Order: sequence, then C-alpha cells, then structure tokens
Amino acid sequence: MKLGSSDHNHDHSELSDTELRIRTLESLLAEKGYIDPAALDILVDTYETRVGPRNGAKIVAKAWTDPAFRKWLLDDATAAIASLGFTGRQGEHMVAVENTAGLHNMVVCTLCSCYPWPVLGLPPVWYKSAPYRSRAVIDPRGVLADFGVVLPEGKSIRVWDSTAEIRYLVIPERPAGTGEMDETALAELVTRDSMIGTGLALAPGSFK
Amino acid sequence: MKLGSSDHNHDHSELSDTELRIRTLESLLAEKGYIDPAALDILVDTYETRVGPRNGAKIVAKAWTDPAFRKWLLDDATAAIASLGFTGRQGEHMVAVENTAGLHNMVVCTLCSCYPWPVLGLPPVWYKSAPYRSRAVIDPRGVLADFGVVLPEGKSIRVWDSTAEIRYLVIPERPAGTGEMDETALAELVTRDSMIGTGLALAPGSFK
Amino acid sequence: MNGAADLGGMMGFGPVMPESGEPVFHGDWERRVFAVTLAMGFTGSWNIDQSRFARESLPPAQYLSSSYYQIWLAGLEKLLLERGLVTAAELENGKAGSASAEVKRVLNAGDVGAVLAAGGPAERRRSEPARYSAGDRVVARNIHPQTHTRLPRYLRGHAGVIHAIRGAHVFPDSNAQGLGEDPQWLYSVAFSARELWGTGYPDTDRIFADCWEPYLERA
Amino acid sequence: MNGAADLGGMMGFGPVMPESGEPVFHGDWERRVFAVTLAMGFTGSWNIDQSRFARESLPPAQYLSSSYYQIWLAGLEKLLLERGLVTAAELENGKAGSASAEVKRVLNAGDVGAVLAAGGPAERRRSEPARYSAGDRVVARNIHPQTHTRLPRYLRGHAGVIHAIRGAHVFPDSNAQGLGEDPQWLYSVAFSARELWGTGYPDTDRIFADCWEPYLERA
Repeated sequence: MKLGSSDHNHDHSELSDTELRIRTLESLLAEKGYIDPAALDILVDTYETRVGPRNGAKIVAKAWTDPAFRKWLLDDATAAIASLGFTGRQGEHMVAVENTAGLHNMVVCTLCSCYPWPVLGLPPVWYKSAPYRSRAVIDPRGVLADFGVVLPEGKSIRVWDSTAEIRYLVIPERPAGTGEMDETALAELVTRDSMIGTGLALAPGSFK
Repeated sequence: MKLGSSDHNHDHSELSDTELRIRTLESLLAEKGYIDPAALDILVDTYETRVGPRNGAKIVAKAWTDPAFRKWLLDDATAAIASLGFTGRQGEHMVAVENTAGLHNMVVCTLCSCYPWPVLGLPPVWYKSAPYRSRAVIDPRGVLADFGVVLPEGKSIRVWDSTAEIRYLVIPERPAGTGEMDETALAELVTRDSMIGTGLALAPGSFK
Repeated sequence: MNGAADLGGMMGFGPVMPESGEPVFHGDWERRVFAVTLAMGFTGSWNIDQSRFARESLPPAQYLSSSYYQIWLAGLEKLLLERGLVTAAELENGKAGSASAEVKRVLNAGDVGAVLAAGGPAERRRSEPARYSAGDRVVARNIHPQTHTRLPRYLRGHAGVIHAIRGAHVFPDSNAQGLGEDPQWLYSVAFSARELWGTGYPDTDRIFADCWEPYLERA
Repeated sequence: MNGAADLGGMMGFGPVMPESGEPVFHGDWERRVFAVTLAMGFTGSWNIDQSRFARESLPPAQYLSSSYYQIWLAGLEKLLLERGLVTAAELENGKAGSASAEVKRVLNAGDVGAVLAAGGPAERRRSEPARYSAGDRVVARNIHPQTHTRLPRYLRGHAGVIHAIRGAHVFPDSNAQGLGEDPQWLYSVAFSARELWGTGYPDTDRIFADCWEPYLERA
C-alpha cells in the first residue's frame, strides 16, 4: 500500500523490483560481513509471532483489577510494564494514559511510525499511513468515525503525538458488566485498537 | 516532468496512457457538442506562437525610456499595458514591480501556476514545479543561485506570491552602458526570467 | 485545504532546473489538454476556483507524481464526471452513450480571439468600505478549511502590514463551493521573511501575498 | 526539514482504512527489509535520528508513492551508500566488489534476544536544571531547519502548557547531523485544538507533543 493512500493494493511491477532489491541487498551485506542471516530470522520471528498486543492487554487487565498496579502504571509505566516482563526496543520510555468517563486518549506519530513495540508489537499499516498520520491531530473525531467509534457528547479528546522516544499506551475504560471477570478473561476484551485509542474495549460476550 | 521533481524525463508508459486519455476525451467532448475542435487549434496557436515574453520586453523597454510610461505602469499597470495592446486572460489585473539598486523582486505562485499570460505567454515548466513553488518564498536567494544569479550584498528581496487574480510583472534594472540604445534594441536585453525575477536583464552585447 | 498543492516552504524537491529549449508544449497531448481545458472552462460548467480545487484535491501522491498537464487532465476529468457532463463509461470508451448535458456556452473558433482578449476580470463592486488601509498591521488567520482557500499555510498565524488595496474581488473560498462570488476587499500584505521563517534572513526581505479581508484580523 | 513525512494536519489522503487480516508482514520481502534494517542499525554506522532523516528526506513524490517498507529500503540504501558501506555498483549487481568497511558491531543470532530486550534508551544526564515546570505557558518556536527536527510544522508558533517533564533526552536535531547527542530537557506540552486549528473544536480537546527545551520559549 502506498503510504499516501487508503488503498491496500500493491503495484505489481514495482513490487517485483523491490523484492529483487532486498534479496540482492541482503546477500551483498551478508557477503560483506555486516549482517548474520541467522539473526535476521530471529528478528522476524520475534515480531511476527512472539511480541504483540496480547502483552498490552495483560497490562490493561491488570490495571483494571489491581489498584496498586494501576497507580504504578500511571506513575511510572516503564517500571510497571517491565515488572510483567515487557521491555526493550521501542518501549524504553513508556507512558500510560487512561481513558475516563470524560476523556478519550488517542496515540499517533505524525512524523514517522513510533509505536510501543514491546506491548503492542509492530504497528498496523494504517497507523503508519498518511491518512491516519495527517488526520489524527486535526480531525480525531473523524478518524474515530472511520473506526466506527462515536464518543459521547461532551467527552474530551487528548491526542498524543509521539514526537520523541516516549511511547504511549492507552488504558481503555473497563466495560460495564465485567465486575465478576478475572484478569485473563478481561484481557480478552482489550483490543489492540483500544490501546491505540482508535477503538474501545469490547463489551463482555461481544468477542469470539 | 513530475511536478514534484527537477527531472525532465517522462515515464514512457504513463505518457502513452495520458496521450490516449486526452485523445479519447477530446473526441468524446466534441461528439457531445461541448467543444469546437477548430477553436482548440486557435487556442494552441495563440499561446504557442503569438503570445510570449516579447510582449513583456516591449513594456519594460518602454518603461526604461519613457518616464511618463514608467510612472503610468507603476501606478496602473493594467491600463498602461493595455495601451500597448496586451490584455485579456490571466492578465486582467496587472501590477508592475520595479527592481532598483537596493531591491530585487521575484514572482511565484506557491499554490498553483498563476502567471501573466498576455505579457509573458505560458509559464515554463520550472515555474509550475514543486522545486520553485516550495523554495521561492523560503529560500529566494537559493533559488536565484540555481539560476546563477547572486545579488549584491545588502540588496533586499521582495517575493510576490500570486495568491489572487493579480498578476505581477518585474521591471528589471536597466543595464549599465545602454544610454544610447533605443527601445527596440533595449527590448532585446529583457529576458523572460528577468521579468519573473529569476534573472537580470542582459548586458549589452551579451545576447546573440 | 491543506493539500499537496500548498507548496510554499516545503523542502526536499531538489534544485530548480530549467529545461533546455523550453518548448511551450511537450508533445501534442499537452496542446490538447491545455486547449480542451480552456474550452470546457468557457462552457460555464464550473468557475476558475472550482477548477483549481479539482486539481489541488487530487491525492497528494498523484499530484506530486504527475506532470503539470497530467494534473490538468485529471482535474478536468473529475469536473466532467462531477457535473454529469460525461459518464465514467463514456470516459472509458470515448463514445457518447447518453444525451449531452446543457452547457451555457460553447467556444466557437470565431470567438476565441475576443474571448481571450476579454479575459475574466475578478474585480467586483462591494458597498462596504475596506476595513484596512495601507500601513495597518494585520495577522493572517489560522484557518484550516477542508475546502478551497487561497491563504497558504505558511502565512497563517503570521503578522504583516497592509501594502496596498487591490479592490474588491471574487472570494475564492465561497466561489469554489458554489456559494456565490461574495466579493471581498483584497489587500497586498507584506510579511517579513524573519516573521515567517525565523532568524537567518535579512531584516528587509519581504514576502507579499494578496489576501482577502476575511483572511485577516487586526494585529 | 519541512518534508513529506511531516504529515500532521495535511488533507486529501482519504479515510483511514484498516486492511482485513492485518498480517504483520506482506510477503517475505517486508520481513527481510525489516530485519536487515534492524541488523544494519545495530552495526553503529548511523544513529536512529540519522535513519529517520534518511527516510523523511526522500523526494516527497517518492515518499508518498511508496509503501512503508519501500521507504525503509530506500532509506537504508541511501545510508549504506553515504557511509561507504557499499558502492552503487555493488548495490546494482549484489556482489561485493570492494573491501568491506569496518563496522562497530555485527548482530549475531545468539545476541538478538538480549539486544532487543536492552533496546536503546534515549534518556541522558544533563547538569543544567530544566528551564520549565509543569503549568508553565510556552510557545513552540517558528523554526524551519533544512536538517532533521522532531518539532512538527503544525505546532510551530503555537502556545501550549507544560504538562510534564520527561527527563533529559538525546536531542535529535543535533544527533541527526552527527553533532553529538547534546541531551536536552524533554517536555510533554499540551496544545489546545482551538489554538492549533481554529474554532470548531471542543474547548477541552488537546494535542500533546513531546518537545525538547530548544523548541520552546516562554509565552
């Protein structure tokens, strides 16, 4: 998909050129001794299969059920998140922002694609695309409408533009009717989009 | 040439697509009775062979030699220019700006390609391109350097961004050593770029 | 709109490179795009501000990757479709497949000279007097309409001085939306380069822009 | 720089459209671009701010017409050439034709886990105290460097309020030029939507950005 469009189709001839270029480049860099091909496989596997938004969902579910953890998360997200084992690249400096009855938070990186990898994995295509990056700061309610989200009248929006190495995690509101649910069940309600702020946590029973 | 680049080469396959589209469109619009093909030929001929910067050069040469005309041109350029027979589309509201020992004027249209057709003809490709439109207002001296023009230390720049239907004509400084030359000879020194402000009038003897 | 066409102050496009020879048109297709655009403009199916908006609202990647007359052609096709003058199927196969729409005028060969000479003046009468005079300090408003405007982004929020009054002119922000000409006083406003871009510019360098009264407020 | 990557507030890109399925990578080439970029970053031949600048300084038409990992690949090729790690001829034919350059480190398979877990913290010590405190009113400076900056264009010239101090962090404007990390105090600054974009926004909507001290002046 072109960065500057909403269309997810790739131009085929450009794609084959790109495929050839990266194959050529990888073998060249390996031949020159700059990279270890085996390391590349581990990098890919890490972010394709091991790190993802289930990490963030655990954090949110814990914050919903453990008031001391919630306070720690809001005071020092980096340490609180590290206590659950999520640390490292693109999550070195974490800040958690909490949705409330009167406040909705949404995260963007207008300048590139900054995103909290250890807790959410790699960002989806739309997060990195021009439609989202351009509109999130000037028309956040319009962006939410693209995601089917309409905020109640009178709710304020806070948009967090990730201009530095601080990475943001939204703590969505805990859905009503979840008083009896435990952390594991609650984590299932926490969608990735709800932790970016382009969605809300699911109502119980609404997920498959 | 892509609007967003300095490169004058066209992608060949895109070009054939464009050629086909305009041929198809022209015959369709003629069939539907919206256009008269003979009128198109006259439009093309007018701007390809009849209207061009020699008109502007005559105006400038007259301003250099006729103080009353110069004053009229600076006070009411539309009327002064019309008195020489140059009127009409994209020149309905003319303003002349005069270079002096202390001041250099340069014209741009950052938003599209506004340009004084009756006195300069259609704009050159670079005038309509992103490199010129983006830099003329933020780095006019850098743009002048691209044209090989270096202004004397201490000279001020005035950039005119053609945001409305006012069209601007720069009156370049009359070169030294031209005291004996008549209007016709002087007009030969007036380049198109000198009337946009990306060039200076030629020194006598320097043109062919 | 804050579109790709609003280029003032953007970077990364490389040097200005005049081409050798500088033909007025590059191939016959450019001649035809130019002339068809002018002739269709004469039909009165849209105004100049609507044709500018049709071009500047092209997707930014397309706008910057197209040549000038490719942009004109894409803008023209968009207007023809929007106004119902042609259908998508007609555009595709080049044959009329439906009745023609009514147009106000058709440009005949015999009228071209007179039409070009007449042009399309934008000056209008306005009964209210101009609010500002030469020398007044003003600020360009910080507006971000989704619709057409001729107030470039690089001027918004910045202070300048009224240099001259240009008369009352058709207001593009209204005209482009089909909301009427709504003539407004037009001013030449001088902005210092330092005010717009920061330090590093001679104190006396100025950027002048023509700004309609609704773009301005008193400083 | 005022480049195509500085997208905040631009218009014309269409709606946000999540794709179905949302694969992490779309084809093996994306996997390889991602991993090669990370592995080459580890060699220490450039810093993160330099790699961001390599991408954002691509020609705007190319930036907007490319997909995300095509931009990464183009940025990587540019850095490799600029640093002399490969030659244009080598890039072309994929075979080493010259001696390898010295690199500081090579990422071995056995170290990947530890390296990712360690990350690359940007917080540093700074002896001078922070100039601003939470609640202070500030204005984002109107700067337009040709070089890398993380102060988006849409904030420049606008007033905000210090929300929090984030510590002293590597200053990208310096680091991207290879002029050292020059740590500066980093602040979370709250800007009201009305201040940035004009009327038509709820009074309480805010845009927060992380701004280094040199981006700010007291209001």
